[in-house]
Amino acid sequence: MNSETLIPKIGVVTDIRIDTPDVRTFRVVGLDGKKAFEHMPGQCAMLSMPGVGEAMFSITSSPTNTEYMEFSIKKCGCLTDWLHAMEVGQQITIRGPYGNYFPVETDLKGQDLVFIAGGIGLAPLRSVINYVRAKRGNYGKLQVIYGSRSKEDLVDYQEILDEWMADEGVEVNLTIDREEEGWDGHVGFVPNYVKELEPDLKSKVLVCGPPIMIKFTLAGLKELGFTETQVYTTMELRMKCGVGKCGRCNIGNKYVCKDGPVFRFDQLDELPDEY
Amino acid sequence: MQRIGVFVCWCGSNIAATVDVAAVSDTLKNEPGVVFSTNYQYMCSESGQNILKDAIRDYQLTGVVICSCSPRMHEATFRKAAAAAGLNPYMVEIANIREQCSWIHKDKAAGTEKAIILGRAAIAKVHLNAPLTAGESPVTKRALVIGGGIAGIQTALDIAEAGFEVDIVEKQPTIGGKMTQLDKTFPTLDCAACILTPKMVDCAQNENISIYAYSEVEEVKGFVGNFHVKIRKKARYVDTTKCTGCGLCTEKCPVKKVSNEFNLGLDNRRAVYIPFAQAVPKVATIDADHCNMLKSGKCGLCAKVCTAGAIDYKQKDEIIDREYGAIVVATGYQPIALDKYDEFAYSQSKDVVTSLEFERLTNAAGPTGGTLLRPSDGTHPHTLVFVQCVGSRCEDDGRGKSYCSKICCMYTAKHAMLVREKYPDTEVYVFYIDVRTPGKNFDEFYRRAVEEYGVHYIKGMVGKVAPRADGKLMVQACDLLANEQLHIEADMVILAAAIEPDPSARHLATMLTASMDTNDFFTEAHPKLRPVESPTAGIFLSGVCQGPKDIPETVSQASAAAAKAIGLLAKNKLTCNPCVAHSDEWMCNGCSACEKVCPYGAITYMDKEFRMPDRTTAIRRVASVNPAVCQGCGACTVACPSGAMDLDGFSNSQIMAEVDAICKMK
Amino acid sequence: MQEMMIAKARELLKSGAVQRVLGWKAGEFAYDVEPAVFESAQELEKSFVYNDFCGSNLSKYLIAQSRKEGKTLVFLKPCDTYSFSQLLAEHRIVRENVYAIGIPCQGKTDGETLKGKGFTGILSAQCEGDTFTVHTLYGDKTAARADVLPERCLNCKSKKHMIYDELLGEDGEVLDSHRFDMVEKLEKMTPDERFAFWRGELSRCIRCNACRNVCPACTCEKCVFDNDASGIAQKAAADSFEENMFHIIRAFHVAGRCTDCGECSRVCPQNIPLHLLNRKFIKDINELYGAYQAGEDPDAKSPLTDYTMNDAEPGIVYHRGGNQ
Amino acid sequence: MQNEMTTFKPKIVAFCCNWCSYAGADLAGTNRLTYPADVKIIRVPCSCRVNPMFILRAFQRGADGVIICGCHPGDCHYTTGNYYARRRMTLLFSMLDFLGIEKERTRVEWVSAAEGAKFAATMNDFVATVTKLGENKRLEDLRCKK
Amino acid sequence: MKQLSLEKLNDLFALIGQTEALYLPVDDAAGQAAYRRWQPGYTLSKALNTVRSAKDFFFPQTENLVDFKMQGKSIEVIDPRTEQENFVLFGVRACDARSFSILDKVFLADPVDTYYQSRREHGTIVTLACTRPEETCFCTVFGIDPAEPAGDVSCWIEENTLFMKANTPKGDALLTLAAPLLSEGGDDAVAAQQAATRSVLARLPLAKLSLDGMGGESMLKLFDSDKWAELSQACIGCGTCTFVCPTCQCYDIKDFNTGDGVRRFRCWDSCMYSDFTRMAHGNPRLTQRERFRQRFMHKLVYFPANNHGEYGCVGCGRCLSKCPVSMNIVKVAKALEGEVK
Repeated sequence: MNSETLIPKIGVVTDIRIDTPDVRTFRVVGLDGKKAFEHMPGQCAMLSMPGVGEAMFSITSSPTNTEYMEFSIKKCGCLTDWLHAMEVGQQITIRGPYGNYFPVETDLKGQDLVFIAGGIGLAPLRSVINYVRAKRGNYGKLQVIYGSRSKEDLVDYQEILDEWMADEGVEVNLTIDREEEGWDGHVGFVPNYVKELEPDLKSKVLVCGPPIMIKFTLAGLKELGFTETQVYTTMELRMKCGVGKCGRCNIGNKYVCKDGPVFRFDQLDELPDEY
Repeated sequence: MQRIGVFVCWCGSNIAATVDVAAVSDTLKNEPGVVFSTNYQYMCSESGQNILKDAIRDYQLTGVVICSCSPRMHEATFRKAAAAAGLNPYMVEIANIREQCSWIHKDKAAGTEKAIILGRAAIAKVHLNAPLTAGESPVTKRALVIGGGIAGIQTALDIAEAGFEVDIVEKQPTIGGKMTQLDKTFPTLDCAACILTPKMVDCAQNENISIYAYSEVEEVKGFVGNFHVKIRKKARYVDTTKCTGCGLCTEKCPVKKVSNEFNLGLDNRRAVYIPFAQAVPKVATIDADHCNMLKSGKCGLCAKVCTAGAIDYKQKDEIIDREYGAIVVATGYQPIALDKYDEFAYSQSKDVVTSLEFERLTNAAGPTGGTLLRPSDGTHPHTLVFVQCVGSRCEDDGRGKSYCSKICCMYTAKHAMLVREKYPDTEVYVFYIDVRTPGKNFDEFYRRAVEEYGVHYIKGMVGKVAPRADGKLMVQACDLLANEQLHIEADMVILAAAIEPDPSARHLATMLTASMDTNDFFTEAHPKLRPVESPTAGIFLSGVCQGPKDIPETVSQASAAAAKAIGLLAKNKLTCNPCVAHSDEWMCNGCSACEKVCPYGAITYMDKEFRMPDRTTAIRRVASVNPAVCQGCGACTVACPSGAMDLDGFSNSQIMAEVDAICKMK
Repeated sequence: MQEMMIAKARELLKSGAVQRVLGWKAGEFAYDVEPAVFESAQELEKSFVYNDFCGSNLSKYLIAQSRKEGKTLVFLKPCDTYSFSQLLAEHRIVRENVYAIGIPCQGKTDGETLKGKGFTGILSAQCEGDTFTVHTLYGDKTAARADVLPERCLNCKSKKHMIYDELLGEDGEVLDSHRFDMVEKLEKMTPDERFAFWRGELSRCIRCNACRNVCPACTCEKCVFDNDASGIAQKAAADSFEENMFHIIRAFHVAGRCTDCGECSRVCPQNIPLHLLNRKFIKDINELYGAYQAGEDPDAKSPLTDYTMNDAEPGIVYHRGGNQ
Repeated sequence: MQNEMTTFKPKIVAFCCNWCSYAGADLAGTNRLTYPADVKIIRVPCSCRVNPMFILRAFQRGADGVIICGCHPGDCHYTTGNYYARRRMTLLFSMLDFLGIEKERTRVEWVSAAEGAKFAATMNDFVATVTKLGENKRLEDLRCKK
Repeated sequence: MKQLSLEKLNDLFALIGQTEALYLPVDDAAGQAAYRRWQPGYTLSKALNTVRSAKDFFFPQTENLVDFKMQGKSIEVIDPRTEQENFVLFGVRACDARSFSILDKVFLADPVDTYYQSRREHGTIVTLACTRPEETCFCTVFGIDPAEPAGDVSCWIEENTLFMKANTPKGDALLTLAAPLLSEGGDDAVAAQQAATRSVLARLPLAKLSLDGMGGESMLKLFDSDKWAELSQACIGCGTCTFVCPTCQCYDIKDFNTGDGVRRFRCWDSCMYSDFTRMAHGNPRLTQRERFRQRFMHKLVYFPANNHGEYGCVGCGRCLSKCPVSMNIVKVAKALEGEVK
């Protein structure tokens, strides 16, 4: 952990990939050209452009990537507008890593894993998926259920096609909300697709996406016979400090930035419904 | 983040001599967001504009800053060029480094530093610019001419001739204006009525022209292309559709001692009257201030004699709503009041008259039937003294005007000449400061008065006119050329009173949001290049309301104003100014402060249903700006405490960014 | 009076003429009366109170309450009616949903004022006639009523209700107050003295926003100081400039709208005499543009949305008042 | 001290309405009437566009004087804008004075499009006045000072 | 126990003030107490407590965190801190003294807030025992003894004498510095004063305030209580309670563009403010009810849940006197009492 936790480091943007009309993935390294810091899958970092804003983003790249970090960022405000407008070579500030992470080395180890994501919700899961793929032997079957509004809104589509789908023991199920030309895959909302696919009840499930999707997916999983202790998600709330001190991102007595962002649903049940 | 291009113009040596243009473009290159910066000899030239266009395309510029002359000069040029290259024209900002920098500073270092700061301010602003699209508004294909004198008549006829509808609003019962009161006109000496009345009749007969006589403009709303005007048609107590203008009522009316304004009070009329024989519309008008029937309900004689049954004592003022695309102001003038000129004894003696009164005294339709008689005793005057520049070209003494009234020299020459011609037994003296005759055949005319007709022109001012008990007027004057005091025993003294804008013009200017100068003459958009347009779009100026003029000049300006109005009416759509206010409905309190300060009535309030963040619905009162009506002054933006109201193109954040850039320490 | 008010409220609730009552509720101590909404007779019986500590101006709560279904009964003291009237003029309150009862006021004190006068450890307080008896941990003390009233009540501008549906008790008159005396005194100081005075006062500001949030004129959906897009948003005064900025802009935004209810100064935890800023504007407006008091005449044009051709030039500031 | 006074270059922000005063400033330029480079003009559509926030902002950022120029009362391009500006600025300036801030640092002048000479003279005078007052200390934001 | 005649109090201040910055409560223009840096002529306020709490000295209302300079695409990060000077905080009451330990649990928890830490390390706290507690005091509810205040040095003022007792090495150092002015003795006088004060404490109206049932166990029950709507209805959403509170520690981080760079600073924030949790796409605490609930849940439930039952309140009573609408933690606690029983 950075001892001067509120003083950021400089990050240099070395690559910008246009994922969807409103999502770009930024590759960031430190001033020395190396990774700014190490992290675990599911952890976040505070990115900022001084004078524009600072916000928490989940680190999209896998910790197993030793060269750089990646952030998939959706355009939705002042700072993200600015980030989307910048060019390669731009310096930004970065601090972290913050928060907890998916228990990839404990509870999830040796398990079959189901990843359910909607839209930009794939960003935090991508880190886990690639981590697990890199340490393939430690885990059982992998199933990715991913949906978006349309084909062009699928984040990391190329990587999904070229790498994940090519992997053995990885099942990838894609869906889009509405029929469209050039799409012969599944059409429909993610929660329904999950019910159709009936994932293996032994699996651990990692869910991330818009709140409404999470809500219905969880209900669907329960219908299928999953328990809340099997399902993990990652949260996002207004954050400023990233270290559990500024006081705004709490759900009950837990700070999302410090005690989260990864929660198991049975943990959330013990907390007030305030998200 | 914008991609900004900076273009620094040398303006030949106009800028480059006191501003190091290369240093400016080099320094500004390092400003955030600037991806291209250059300098060029003449940015406004075709090749300069090409540099701009090429850079916009090559560097995918999203914003442009031009450091050059005043935006009042070439903002439109560069906006057009940017648009041609595919950039929204409102993404262009000008840093004025000529008029407000290179031309006023001599020190090159200081000039360069300031130019850089001005450039930075423009860059800071452009960062916050957003593409604006000019809206369009339709044009009502009808013009309003305010004032039915020769100026208004000519303008109306020209517009009507071009095929557009025109309304003339005239506050008197008839159109015709001052010219109807004139006898002959200089320098040709043709009779005013003979040349004017046919035009008046043309107006009445032209299908495109509606005359609202005895009417006044009550309210003007709207904007160029879309004026909404309320016209108050004053009650005449005569049904104009029935009145044949036979004049029987005016003969039978028992109220005989009403001062006749057409003859400037030199004789009387009845309480029901037709101003003069050729009046248009030729209908009677009842003067409510004097009519017995209207005052006390006792009389009704006119109604009894009117065979057409046109008299209507119950008539009320009528408000007419009309829409116009263009408005021409032709409110004309009046001679100044002379009650402060005691030295000329105007108030003491009936035989001291103004030139306009003199016109009536020599007019065949006037109170004396055209025979020149002294108003006091009806005798034939033998010695006439004309005094020029009464109230014109005078020091600021609180009673006169600083300007030259322009027409007095010529009409005085005309009067003097006509008197001498008709009454060779008279002696005519003209006292003048200068005789100004700069017009076609004007000087010749004046010389004829002096040389052919023997009018005594004396350079000098009349100091005092003293009425004597025997009716003579003792005129004390000095002859500046002979350097001697003169004492003239005169029968009549004629004062060339200065002319001033009609008093109704001031109020009208406020309604029209047209500006006036300190003398209450309407200001033109440009004194040389746009002389018949007011700075307010859609308002045109015709005749003396803009400045003193004689008839030929008035008529030519009237036609010019008509041409401008026609040019406007010929368009189907007008492009609106996109720099208008807009309200953020989520922040609006509905307090109405903005509505109260809007001079155009562009802001309205409505109750609108909102889907609140907590998923309930709420009805909130919020402001909404009509972008076609808003002129972009910004009064509302400051009246609004929450900052919900902001102005496109001059937003709070843009102005503050400029402030920041200007005040920046480095 | 309290009994009359409860009886009236009970009656109107019972008849269904109103759905709720906006009034004051007794607290822990004598003085910590809080504004409250009552929806039943039981609630009224239990804790409705009207006493010498009911200083808070209820009119601002009507912005929210009047948007609810049904009618709200509100009790308004004379100075509260000014705010109510001004809020109506600004279309912030739905008039049809309010039943306003005017109630008399002899001046209201509060815990802070008592403490400022040296009463500490207050256990209870009663007022009989013109004498306040305060029971404290350290013995009983008495004081004349006038000695424990805050400035705003000592300089009360009016005991007349500007607007109401019904009046309990007698209506009073607009008073000849000395409310501008302190402003005048400051005007007579040298600029240096004034600067020192205001620095001393405003430097205590903790930017808690109590003055703004309690102010019945500060009802913006989103205050410029909370709006990052406004360019002047600030949460804390990071520099003495920001202390000045906040108070100047706030005073300016309520200029011509401030009813001089004095709530800003009452709630300021640092006892900054904020009302002086508002009164300066009121005084200037009165002197330059003719007497005007917001909340008095709902049809009068607010001086800042009005003008005359012959208004004083801004240069008048160089010549009038104060030392050079 | 004497030396400091003479080397002090005040920062002046001038808000000029587009129709009269900005044109008046242009005319001053056209006629080559000089005034100190310390004056920087910000073009606004009308004097009524000038928000008190802008004036305070200028002082915060280090301006030593702020002047607002508009059309003469009665000549506003928008008819009434400068009437509102006149009231707003009168009250604002009075408030600044009330807080003990030097009143000479703020000014309103009406300058028509024809008054290039007046514009230059006004700026010269204002710069001289502010120079005499020295640096703005009472309404400064130390964070914006070097 | 050391003692000093009050006549020599100024000498003591001068002595300390010579070597370190000394802050003490003095009366301000409005007659209320505020901490000021001592200078000759300042006298110790007689007020029970300051309006602003002593937390300012460790967690100031605004604080510069980091400066940035930008040039083209590069950013330079500058730590603006200079060496923290030693300072002495004199006259802190027992409640505020306790607040530091509460703040420590936040700021000194991993990762340590070095800004706060540095100030804590450089500050010496001299507390002063209370003798005339007010009706708003309820520190005893939290086990605080205002007659025996914590701190590096504890003081008592009785009649014309100041009694001082060092509790920590920092306190020892201060008393060593002051040794030339001090003499031994005073235990009896202090004990007598303590007895008198404690008898008043027992009579305080809020002495019996019960917080039974508060804490983590009741989180959901209290959170879902329907009392919050009524409790919060008068709340005007200002930050007075938070800003005068010695334990409120929420902050915001903001950037200020100085024209020459960006200064990132933190400043106190209030969970009572509507924008506290506002995000680009919504706000989880939409109405004042949720915001109000957060503040009191934090003090009475969340904080104890995370800190072995210790409440985030010290009973100083500031919010009781200062709330514009007289709503406060005591009213809340009393209203919620029934919910957990």
